[in-house]
Amino acid sequence: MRRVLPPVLFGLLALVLWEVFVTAGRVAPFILPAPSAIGAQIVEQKQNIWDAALASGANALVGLIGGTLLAVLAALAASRSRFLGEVSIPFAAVVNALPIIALAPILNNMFESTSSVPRRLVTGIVVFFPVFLNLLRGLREVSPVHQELMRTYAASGWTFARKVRLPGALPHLFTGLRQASSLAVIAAVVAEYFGGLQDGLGARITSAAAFTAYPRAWAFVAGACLLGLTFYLVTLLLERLATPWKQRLIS
Amino acid sequence: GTADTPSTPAPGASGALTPIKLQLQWFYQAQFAGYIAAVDQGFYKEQGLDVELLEGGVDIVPQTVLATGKADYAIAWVPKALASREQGAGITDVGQIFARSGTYQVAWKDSGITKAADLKGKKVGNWGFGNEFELFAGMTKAGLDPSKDVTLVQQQFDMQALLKKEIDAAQAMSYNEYAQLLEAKNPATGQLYTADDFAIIDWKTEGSSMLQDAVWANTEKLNDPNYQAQTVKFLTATIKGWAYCRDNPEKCRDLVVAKGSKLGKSHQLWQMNEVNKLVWPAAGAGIGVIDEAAWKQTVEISQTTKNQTGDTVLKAAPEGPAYTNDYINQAIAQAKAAGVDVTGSAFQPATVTLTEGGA
Amino acid sequence: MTAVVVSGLTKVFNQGRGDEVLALSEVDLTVGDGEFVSLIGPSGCGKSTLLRLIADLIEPTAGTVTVADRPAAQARREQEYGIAFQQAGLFEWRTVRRNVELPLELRGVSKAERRAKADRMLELVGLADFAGHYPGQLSGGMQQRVAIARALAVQPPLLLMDEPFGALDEMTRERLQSELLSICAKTGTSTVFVTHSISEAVFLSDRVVVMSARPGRITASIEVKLPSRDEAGRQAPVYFEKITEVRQALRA
Amino acid sequence: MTAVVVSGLTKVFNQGRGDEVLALSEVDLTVGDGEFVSLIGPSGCGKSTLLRLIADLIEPTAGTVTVADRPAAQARREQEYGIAFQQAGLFEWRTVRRNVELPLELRGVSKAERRAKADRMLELVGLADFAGHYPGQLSGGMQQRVAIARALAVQPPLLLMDEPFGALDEMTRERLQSELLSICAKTGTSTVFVTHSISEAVFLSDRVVVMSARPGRITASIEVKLPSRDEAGRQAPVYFEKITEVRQALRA
Amino acid sequence: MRRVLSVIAGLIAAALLWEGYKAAGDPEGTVLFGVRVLPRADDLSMPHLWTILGRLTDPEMTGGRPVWIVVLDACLFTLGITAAGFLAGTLIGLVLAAAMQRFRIVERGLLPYVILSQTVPLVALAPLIAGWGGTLMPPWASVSVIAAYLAFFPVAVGMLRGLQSPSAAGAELMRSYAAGWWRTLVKLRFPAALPYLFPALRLAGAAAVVGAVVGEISTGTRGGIGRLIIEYSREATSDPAKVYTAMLGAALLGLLVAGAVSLLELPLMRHRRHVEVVTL
Ligand SMILES: Nc1ncnc2c1ncn2[C@@H]1O[C@H](COP(=O)(O)OP(=O)(O)OP(=O)(O)O)[C@@H](O)[C@H]1O
Ligand SMILES: Nc1ncnc2c1ncn2[C@@H]1O[C@H](COP(=O)(O)OP(=O)(O)OP(=O)(O)O)[C@@H](O)[C@H]1O
Ligand SMILES: [Mg+2]
Ligand SMILES: [Mg+2]
Repeated sequence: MRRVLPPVLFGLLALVLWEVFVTAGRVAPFILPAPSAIGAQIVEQKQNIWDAALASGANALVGLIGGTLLAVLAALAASRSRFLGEVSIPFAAVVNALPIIALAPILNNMFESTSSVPRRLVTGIVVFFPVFLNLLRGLREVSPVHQELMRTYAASGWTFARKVRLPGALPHLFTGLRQASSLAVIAAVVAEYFGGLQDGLGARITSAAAFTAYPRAWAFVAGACLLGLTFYLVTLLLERLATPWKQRLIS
Repeated sequence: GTADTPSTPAPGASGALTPIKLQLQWFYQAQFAGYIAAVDQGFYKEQGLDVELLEGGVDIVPQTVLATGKADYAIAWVPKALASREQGAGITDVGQIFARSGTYQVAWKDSGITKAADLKGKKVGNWGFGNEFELFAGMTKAGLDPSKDVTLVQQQFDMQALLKKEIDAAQAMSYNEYAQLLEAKNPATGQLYTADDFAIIDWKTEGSSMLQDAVWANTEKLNDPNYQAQTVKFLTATIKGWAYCRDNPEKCRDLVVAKGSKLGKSHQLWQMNEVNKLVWPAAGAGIGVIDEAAWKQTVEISQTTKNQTGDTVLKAAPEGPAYTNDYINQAIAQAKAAGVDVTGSAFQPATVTLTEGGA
Repeated sequence: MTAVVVSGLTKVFNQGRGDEVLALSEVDLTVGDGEFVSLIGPSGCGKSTLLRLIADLIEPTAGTVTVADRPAAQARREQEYGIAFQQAGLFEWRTVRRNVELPLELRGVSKAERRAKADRMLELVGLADFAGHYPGQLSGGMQQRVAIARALAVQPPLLLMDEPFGALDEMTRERLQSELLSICAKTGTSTVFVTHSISEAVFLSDRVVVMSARPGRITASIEVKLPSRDEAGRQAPVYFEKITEVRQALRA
Repeated sequence: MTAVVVSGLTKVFNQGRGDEVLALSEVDLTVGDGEFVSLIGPSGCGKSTLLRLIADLIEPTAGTVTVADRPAAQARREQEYGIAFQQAGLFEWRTVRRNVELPLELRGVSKAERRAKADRMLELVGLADFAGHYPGQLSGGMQQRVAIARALAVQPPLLLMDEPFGALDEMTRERLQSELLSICAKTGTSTVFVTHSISEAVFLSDRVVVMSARPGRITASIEVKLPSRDEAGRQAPVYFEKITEVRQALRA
Repeated sequence: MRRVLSVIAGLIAAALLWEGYKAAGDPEGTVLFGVRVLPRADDLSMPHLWTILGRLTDPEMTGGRPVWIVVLDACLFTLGITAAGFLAGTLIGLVLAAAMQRFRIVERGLLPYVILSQTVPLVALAPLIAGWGGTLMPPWASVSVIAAYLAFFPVAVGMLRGLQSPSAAGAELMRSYAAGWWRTLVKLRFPAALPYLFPALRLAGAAAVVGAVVGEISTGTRGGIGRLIIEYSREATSDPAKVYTAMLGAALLGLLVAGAVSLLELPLMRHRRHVEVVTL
């Protein structure tokens, strides 16, 4: 209760201030719509928001899962081979510094703009890096004591990876996933900015904005926020389930 | 607050120029050549106006910029501007510079698509964002249900989807994307594609076209006699600019290129020529007069045609002074008096040869 | 049979580099069957290094190590010994019980048996109530005890322990010392025990091996014969004598 | 004047919650001026808690603490004491020298003086050669010594030390014990010293205070009068007697 | 040195992969179950690397400047915008983190919204912020605002973690020295937070670049690399290599920013080996 109350109060306060600012300041709805107007639009457009959120959510999810799987495989490979690791880390850091979202138009051409593949690909690439870098660090950070211990047990490389490396790297994986989860939603939404299928939240927001229907645009924005939050919270939940030894400490 | 009304100083009263901001719809290109020319040739200055052109962008909505007082006039398509009006933007169409719509639906010649009805069962590209309603109205008129009878696909900024035959028909502006098709090399022949390779559905002939580029003014400010006078002066100079570009397309092309447009020279000349076709010859009294029938058609399509999400452009008929010919008529009279040909009845489009990449 | 035979053992770290360290030089050591030998010496004298060489965790630069009459590497593969390190080195994602079970798991012991053995060991170190906890929930001393339980669980013929009681308070420490002694006595386990507590070394050992630093070598080997290994033993004059003897050997 | 007066001190952690812990219950303790008092007791009996209460780092639940005849909070603000924690707690981004300088810096001591004092202290703990190193480059024992140097640098009237020699090998430990004693003797510093080594407590202290766990309280207070505090003192019969006495008090 | 070599090796590998796929792949891409799983390898979608590099030296338009000068110019322009956004975002992030560290209630109330703020897609905010340009601030500054909006987040979250990272022992030590909040911040918390700050700054740098690129496109700001991407991609129909030159520019920009952040790191972190900490 004490954890939930301050943010809720803060949120309500912000909404009220916003509403007062808009109504008292006679701010035209096409500049900044009032929360009440957005609320009305959310109710009116709930089916559309839901459909669009499903489309964007599916893209984000596919990208997230695909990117994560690839990142896990790549990290496993890089952690086993010294050469791969040395080449891949600075390279990943460099690629990570690129504005990957701007790749969307190129991917649209390389694949086809009529499918969801390019958008999912952008999401996947955006997800790949935080997961890869974090997981790789986790996989390599095996404590020397553990390493020696497994040697005294005459454990094979595979047993070592399964019993020590992977579980030890789980918290790192989730650190990466937490970053990646909301990034995935943003990437999926913003990638729609550059063309492609027109069924997601990003296209809906821009389309509503093109008609100056800002309350409607913000209704879809709220949908995007909720989608991002859902992804984040689900990741947190998964983390709790997958790393019980971390959670018990808090209580 | 939004709609403060700063009192507009009488133009040219003290000999100093009145600063004016004009919000364009998009990046500099020949679509806005008339305004660029009027600035460059000093037509606005003659009227005592110091006009600054504001470039557009993906998220810049010209009519909103106008309504919030950050520009004095704006160029916007009629349906989109009407939608903003419905949301409370106080704006009025004071000059319908483009009398005709330039939107095509382009298909491969060998696809057999020549009219809206042929789109049935096809993959149809469109840009969305409010640019799709002519297409939808055309299809509806031809008895197709846009949400069922065709597969709608969002195009991106280029025409590759059509060239790669991912889609069967693509939306294209006559003055821009269509030219891009003709600037591309056919890998089979090593030559550029020609007009013979493509078939065009022109919404003007299908009867579902809507009004496009118009000059919009701030409704509230129009009550101010000073602003009224300034509007007439602005329109007069604008008319001169467009007349200049009609008579000197190459010169205007150079002006646009000099503004830093990244599109090539031959492309800009093509665009200049095509845009001239949308303006000239002007029917009736002359350039910019709003044609009642075309307006009604635009409003009706805006109210009735639904896109995939079931939204229409407008919920109700526009209220209040959505458009007025008062100022454009005065401007035409003044321009005529200054010896400008305001109808361009003798206008003959040129034939422009495009080069690869529009260079 | 002798549990451990070390002869002519030399270890140089980072050989040929600027930071070359001669950690051990010409060390000879024999640990008889069932014998309890303590290694004591100043920090950095090579105690842990010697233990790791016996465990075949690092390669000697010169000399040989024989464990249970086999080369060290073979003995490691045949898991002839159990080891407890200076740091507990528990796996934080496994519960206390599953940490103790791990070496049994790797030997393919059946689930039920594993569990029974682990519980018995935890009982022994006084942590039966914490079997379901995660290591992060335990204090440093408790973690160390889990590590000891883990080393004992496989009941190895040879025990290698590196300052296992370092993090414990004196009471617990004394209790565990007694437990360790009784286990070793019961099963006839041979033990090599590293410590920096002189009294602990004297109390536990049949023989205290004193080492000196830079280069690490054995400087004295002191036989201890306490009348009994209990409270009485701790107050016997021979106990204090041996303590003084070891202290003097360390000073030399 | 008395260095520390603790009376009726009770500390409850997490009061009113499920995991409430009664760490200290009704503790009375007086440390005279220049007196050296050791606290000893099983793990978790509240030794560190008592020290932190004296240092005014946590608030007592009941009872009062007086340091140098002032309330603990005031004494802390006037920096009447120096403290060394169980963990070294060095700032890894500062060199060894600058770590030792930190408390002087906060007292506004001039740069040159700071440096001179820090160097003297590092000399004392045998780390003069490491003044320019960062803590990450030192072994655990060396870090502990830096923390001791840091606590001594301000030459406080009262020293609070929580197992400062825990990570040291016996040799270094004995050397530092002697150094600590000579400093305290020279400057008349009063000391409260937490340890879990009985022999250390007996060797160093004027008085060994024995604590019991759950709830933490003082069970015995044993005066020690060694003939001398050196090698001879360590072999004096009274030394061994007192060790036995403390051990028995701990068992009680 | 070794790192530079590694990067070069990586680049060569990527180049080989590109050309290799172009040689081996199906120009129409590979379609499995109706989904194109491998990209098209034709010249329109994947121009040869030498075509792209060659395009850099050709003039942009007949009589225009060579493409590489245009791209470089645009990079510098966007670099300025990015830098402004990055600095503003970092500053805001630092202040927020300090406030959240100081007041528990601020942390409780604000942190969820700091996280939520990043799930608001840029597209929604851009029009709002675009409206500020020209009145409240110069137009380029509204792009910097978007960059700052993305950049503040990693800094705020990372720095908060960092400020909270000192052990209780460290905090108690400062308390025993009778040091107040500010002195504890300066002497203890801030230096302890540095290893958390730098990875956060690197993330913030990358985010600022994305913000600047997207912001330029959205607000129609001319002169930068974002604008170039959109203008060149409109020409992709007839001049596919040109888009890639703009992408190279974006890559360069990303590198410049990442390099600048690393430089910042050198003097402050020289005492410790590279400690990597992850934020959020
Ligand atoms: N991996 C290594 N690389 C380089 N030098 C090493 C390595 N391991 C140990 N050394 C060095 O070998 C010497 C002996 O180290 P060792 O760990 O055996 O000491 P120890 O006697 O166990 O000390 P302590 O009582 O502090 O545990 C030391 O000087 C140490 O610095
Ligand atoms: N911050 C805290 N919150 C809750 N309980 C605490 C806290 N600090 C200490 N305790 C509890 O108070 C009791 C006394 O702890 P303290 O650290 O004083 O023990 P100690 O005598 O120093 O033990 P050790 O010898 O292991 O250092 C323990 O039961 C501990 O669990
Ligand atoms: Mg060791
Ligand atoms: Mg303690």
